[in-house]
Amino acid sequence: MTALLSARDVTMKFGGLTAVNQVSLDVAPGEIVGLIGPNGAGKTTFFNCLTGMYQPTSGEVEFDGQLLPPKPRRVAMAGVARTFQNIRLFQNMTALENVMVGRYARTGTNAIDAVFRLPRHRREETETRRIAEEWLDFVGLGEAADLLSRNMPYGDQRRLEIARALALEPKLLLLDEPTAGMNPQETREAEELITRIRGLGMAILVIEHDMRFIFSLCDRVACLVRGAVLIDGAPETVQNDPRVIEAYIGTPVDVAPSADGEGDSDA
Amino acid sequence: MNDTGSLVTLAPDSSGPAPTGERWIRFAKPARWIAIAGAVGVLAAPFMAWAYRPDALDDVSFWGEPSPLQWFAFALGLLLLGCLVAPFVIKPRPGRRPRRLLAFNRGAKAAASGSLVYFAVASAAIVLELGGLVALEPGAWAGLAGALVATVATRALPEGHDPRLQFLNTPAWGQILGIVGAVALVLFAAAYGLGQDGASTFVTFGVLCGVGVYVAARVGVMGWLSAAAARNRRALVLAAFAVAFLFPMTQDGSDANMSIAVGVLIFAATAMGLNIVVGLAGLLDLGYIAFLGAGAFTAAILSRSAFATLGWSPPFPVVVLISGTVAAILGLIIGSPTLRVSGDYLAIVTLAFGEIFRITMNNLDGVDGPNLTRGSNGIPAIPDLELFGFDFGESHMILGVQIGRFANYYWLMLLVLALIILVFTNLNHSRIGRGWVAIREDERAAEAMGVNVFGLKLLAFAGGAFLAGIAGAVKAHVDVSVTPDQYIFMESAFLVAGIVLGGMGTVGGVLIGASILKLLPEKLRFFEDYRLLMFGVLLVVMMRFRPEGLMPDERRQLEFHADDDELAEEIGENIEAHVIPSLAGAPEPDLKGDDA
Amino acid sequence: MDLFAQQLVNGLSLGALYALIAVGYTVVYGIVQLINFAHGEVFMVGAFGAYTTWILMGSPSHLSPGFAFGVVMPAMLLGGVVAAVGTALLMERFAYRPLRGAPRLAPLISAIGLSIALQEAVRLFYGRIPGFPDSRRAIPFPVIDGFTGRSWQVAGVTIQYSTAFTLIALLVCTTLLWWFVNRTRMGRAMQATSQDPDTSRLMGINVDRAIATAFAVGAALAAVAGMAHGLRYNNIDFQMGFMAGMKAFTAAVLGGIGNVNGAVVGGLVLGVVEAMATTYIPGQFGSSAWKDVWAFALLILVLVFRPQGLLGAKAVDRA
Amino acid sequence: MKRHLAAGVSGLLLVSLALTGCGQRNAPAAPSGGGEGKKVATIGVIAPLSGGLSAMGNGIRNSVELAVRQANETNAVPGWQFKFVAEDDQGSPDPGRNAATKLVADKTVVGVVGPLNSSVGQAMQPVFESAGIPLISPANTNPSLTRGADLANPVRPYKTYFRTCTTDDVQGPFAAKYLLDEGIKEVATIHDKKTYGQGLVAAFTEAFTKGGGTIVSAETINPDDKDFSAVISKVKATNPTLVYYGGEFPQAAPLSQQMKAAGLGVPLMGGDGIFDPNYIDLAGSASANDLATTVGAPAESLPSAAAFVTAYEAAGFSGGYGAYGIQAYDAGTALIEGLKVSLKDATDVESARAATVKAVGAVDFAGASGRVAFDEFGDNKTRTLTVFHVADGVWKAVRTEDFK
Repeated sequence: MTALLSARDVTMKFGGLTAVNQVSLDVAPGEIVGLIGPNGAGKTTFFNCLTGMYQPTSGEVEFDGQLLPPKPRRVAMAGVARTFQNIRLFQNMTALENVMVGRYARTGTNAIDAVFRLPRHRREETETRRIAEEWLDFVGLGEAADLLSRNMPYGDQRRLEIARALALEPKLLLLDEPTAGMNPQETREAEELITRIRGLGMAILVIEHDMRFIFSLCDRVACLVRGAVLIDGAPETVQNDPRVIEAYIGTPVDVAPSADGEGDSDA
Repeated sequence: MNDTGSLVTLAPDSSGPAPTGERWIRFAKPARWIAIAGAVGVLAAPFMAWAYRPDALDDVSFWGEPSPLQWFAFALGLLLLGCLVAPFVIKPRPGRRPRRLLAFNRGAKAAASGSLVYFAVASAAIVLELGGLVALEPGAWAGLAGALVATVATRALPEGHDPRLQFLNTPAWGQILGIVGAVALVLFAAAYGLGQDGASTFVTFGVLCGVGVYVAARVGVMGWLSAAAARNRRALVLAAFAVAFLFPMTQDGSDANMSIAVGVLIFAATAMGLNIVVGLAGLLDLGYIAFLGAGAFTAAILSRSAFATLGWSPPFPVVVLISGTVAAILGLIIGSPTLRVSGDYLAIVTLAFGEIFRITMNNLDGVDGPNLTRGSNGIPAIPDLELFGFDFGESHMILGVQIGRFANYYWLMLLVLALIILVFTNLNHSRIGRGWVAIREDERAAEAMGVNVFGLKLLAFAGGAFLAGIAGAVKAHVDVSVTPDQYIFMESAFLVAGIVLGGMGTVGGVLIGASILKLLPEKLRFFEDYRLLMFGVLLVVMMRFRPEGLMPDERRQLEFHADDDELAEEIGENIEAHVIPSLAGAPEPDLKGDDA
Repeated sequence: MDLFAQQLVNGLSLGALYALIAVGYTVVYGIVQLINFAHGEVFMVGAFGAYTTWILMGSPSHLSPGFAFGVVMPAMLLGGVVAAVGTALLMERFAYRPLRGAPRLAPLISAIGLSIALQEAVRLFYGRIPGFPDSRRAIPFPVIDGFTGRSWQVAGVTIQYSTAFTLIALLVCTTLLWWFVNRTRMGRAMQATSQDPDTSRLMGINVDRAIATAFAVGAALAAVAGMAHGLRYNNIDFQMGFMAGMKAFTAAVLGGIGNVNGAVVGGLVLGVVEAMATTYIPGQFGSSAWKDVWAFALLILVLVFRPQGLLGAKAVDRA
Repeated sequence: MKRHLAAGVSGLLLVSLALTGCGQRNAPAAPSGGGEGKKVATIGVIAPLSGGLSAMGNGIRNSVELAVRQANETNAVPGWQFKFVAEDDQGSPDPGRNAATKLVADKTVVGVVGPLNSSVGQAMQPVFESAGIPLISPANTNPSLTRGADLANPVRPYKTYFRTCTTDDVQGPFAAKYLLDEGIKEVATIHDKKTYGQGLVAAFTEAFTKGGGTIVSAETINPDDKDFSAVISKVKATNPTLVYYGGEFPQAAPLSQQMKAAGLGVPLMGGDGIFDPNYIDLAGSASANDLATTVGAPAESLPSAAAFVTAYEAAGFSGGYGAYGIQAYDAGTALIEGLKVSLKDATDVESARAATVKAVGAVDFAGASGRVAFDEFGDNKTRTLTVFHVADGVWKAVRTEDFK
């Protein structure tokens, strides 16, 4: 099986601090991979390296057989879409407009088309609107199309962000804590939504703290601790690995001295 | 801060009756009669002399023969009286719910206080011009007293219901007629106002216009008009351009106002180009005047002026394209740092670029550099344009009206402005416009969504610069001479201020801002020495209290009030309200509560 | 070689003036990420404050050196500092503080407005005070006997007293500033605020006061620069702040905005570059008419290729 | 208290009633003043009445108004009454052009004096040309305004434009001649790159080198500069015996002061742009022995100028007549002299405009600054110039001569 996404020895250093240390990770087409790890383990930094928001200090990322350049736009155009841990919607746009922005990379109207209202503009504009409405329906926000995104409830904003990412028609979707801050009801809905996205054949890489969510949903789970992959395997394996539990709960007091000095200094 | 002032919400707010009204409401009946008495005073005043000598205002020293300004006061009085008497005349048909189309009480209040302001300003003008209270004649006193009585008395009237005129199903021709009528009124006001030489007459007339708009808004006419305008955009645009096109016809062959009008149009066109950069792409450019200058210098160098340094003068359409292109190339150069630099830094880079442009134009004089611009002498004696046999320098008779040199250029500039507005709105309502909004909102998220951030920023710079370059090419011929000292930082600051004043990202706002900034100094010359001071203070005050401008773009307004959730709700509702009627075809009559 | 040395002295002297103003930009930017565009006007107000003090002292002239150096000049300096600091604090309180949460466009436009308004206010109203000279044109700065126009000759190089004054002032001011920022409670509060205002507030730091202090410190240095300007060029006018402010800002960016040492280095480098460009760029482009172009081109190049400045400072990626 | 107020208000009402003139609108307004039955011709002024140049602008305005008043008093053109109108150009082309169109639109305007700046003059020349109304500038010194682009083959671009001042190409050579006569052969030039300064230095350089002098160094400064040390060091290295400066006193004074402080102890010479008492104030003791050329003879030595000064002071204007007051007064007088011919038999102003332009071109009279007559380009034929130097803190005349 050839991997859709393949990160090789990705390392990210900020000054003296190594946030991501030689992480290698593969995602196969149609696979859901969970990325877990305690706070400050470097999960989001790793995401940022994948999507070109950071230029990794070393290592490379291959997607669909091509090396990904460290340019967020090129990554997006290659077919990788993402959501953000702290929702980054276009606050003062309506839900529909947000999703339409997601179509940007898939349309080609240029300034001349737009100024003179040439056929391409008209065609793409209608199409963009139609597709955006479809994705809104898909995530269950069809009724909220004309709401300003800043006025929407928190859970809806998360779903809107996913719809915006989906509008890009990605092959790989990166979700950064899609259920953070949600109540159990919303979490269940999100879970259901992600299952339906998988039904579309998209691969998903998801960061999450909700273990129930991860272990019920993912095909594979990788655990990141202090910037390095601790374990990468089937959910059951990871779930029962003592090191994972230790990483989350902490080392028993009597063994402590071995691991000190490398505290969670990054945030 | 919550009265948004946008077109759609100009209709009276839905807050209940004012507390004072509540307290005095039991005196409503007698108050109405007292107010009517006041209105009669206002109506009588125009037939009396206001001033002792003729030099104040437009000669208000006659008995029985009102001057135009006095007739306007009479009209205000009629409005006031009408609002007061209307409830006696208009009775709901038995068995039907009252239609409550107009809010007459609110209108009466507005008309009364408006009259008071009008008479106060007029009296103040007389007193200032003739020196002393003695100069006031009984007419002025009668008007003041009547308006004061009416103002006090109308306070006791209940606030009443919201006007519902805007939800009335008016036939399309009626709406268009309303728009045309309103636009024609604007034409008349503009022509009349510009015709006033005296600063006091101009100010008094300006106050009248303000009062008129205010009363119309309170009564509910404005709400109807803006709803009609929103539904008939094309008619509005056509009517506005027709009126702008007809404006020179009202000037009776005089070039005096046309010269000012051309200046306003050039300024507005440039500001509109800048609005693409600032208003749409959200990049502050403090050196924008350089693009106008680049266009003007290019056109001057390529003109048939004896001072032109290249000795090559292609036909004007070609020159326009070259001017635009030169400016656009400069725009690309100045825009290229946006790849690495953003925010305040970019603003400073553009400022530095503007200075570099000015100094360079000054230096390309054959001494400190190749002789291209003749340095500080600039390029004078640029001949008038000749397009398809039409000489812009000549006067022409059109429909019996003499159309002079500046009117010719006015029409040309009008076309340029129309082009720029077209580019502006079409870009705004397209994939590109959406990209710009996304960049403004969250640049990194936009990039992660595949928006070509750098490309769109460059497009804004180059496109805006291209349009400014075109405006500059015309300006060179209007001004006859092009010198570097016309393109200083202060001019860039004025352009930014024009946008900020009117409202970033909107067409109407920029037109209003440009008119205010260019017209007022011409008409209020006595004020001249304090112009810059006021300008600076205005910028500070605007940023403090209304950073989104007089006529803001809704989205922009939200950006400036990131923490104001109430405003967001309100505007959110408005946006939905726009969308629903346009989808449903007709407005819903009971969209708003019965007696909110 | 003499010419080179002379131009070096000229450049350092001019650069020291830029540096004194640039520190104000950098301190304020470091703490609130605001380009105080009106800082050039604070410098102008400082110079007028010093001049006003001189008038209020009864326009003393033909003084003994002891009295001039011991009483008149310190008093003028103090007057300038008071005026500049007062102006800066008012600005901060009424124009900038209310805009702290607003988009970054708002304070910048407000600053431009302030800059214009301050210039115009001085132009229109200063000269109307009875006994004050017409401020619509340049005002001659007081002549200090034994100082104005005096110079040393060192190995063929002319070093004016005013040059020495500017350089010494820069040295003293930056030393005091270093001490203030690193060794006092308020200085540490400022540092904390610049790192993270919200956390600082939670830790009990009076953030408003820390920010106001940054404005005041910058203004005090600008006032010293205003005094130095008056002594050096012997005249002051309402427009003197615009170009000086622009150049000083360039200097601050050159060194790395937010970094005090950077501002000093940037100022000196800019001054020297201007002086040398006038002398050593051959041909038409070497004329003094182009030196501002070179200065601004340097600014743009630095911003594009090394946004963190020569000495490096905070990340510039702030939208 | 209340009673007082009531009394006051009713008193005011009574007074205003008493003063009421029950006129009739549309009734022919009685002309105020003593001009019964006279036709009205308007003489305009366009000058910077506000902003940084307002002192000079108001001097021009007042001086022309004085000329108009005197013409009305002496009944200069029988049957005609002159009206005076002043417009502000803010020293900038755009408002200047608006002011020009405004005046031109007035059917009674017969001629205009102004403006101060050459760049403003350039912007309004075509407006007056197409209206056929004479424009006489008291202060535009740029030669190309009257002689076109190619000064070697002069062609007059606008036949309605005249000026009473001397152009830059006269002052420069005059200064060169003076210096050569004094035996000064090595001069450095500096100018501010503005039209005036650059023109002055260019004309000076040509005449000076032709006369055998050497320009040891030619430098420029920016008008906004404060620090001239780099330029001065550069100039100093070439050891000039004098620095010739093209520009105005706000830069010239600090330049002179910084020159002396930097050890370049040679005099600075300039044109009429530095001939101002403020120059000496600003430069202080450093200005001693600095030189300036001016157009015209010194006012105290010319009886006609002295008469103007007396009349100006008696007229009670606020503010002095400024650097160009005398030329403005002469411009106003030249216009009135022309009108004496053109309006004599005219029925209305509009039809007399063409004749006025012709008549103004032909005037020849003794003005405040000396003889005033225009050559075929519209320039003043008289070219009397004076050299001044600073001694004991004031400008003192050194030499006056007619320069050919």
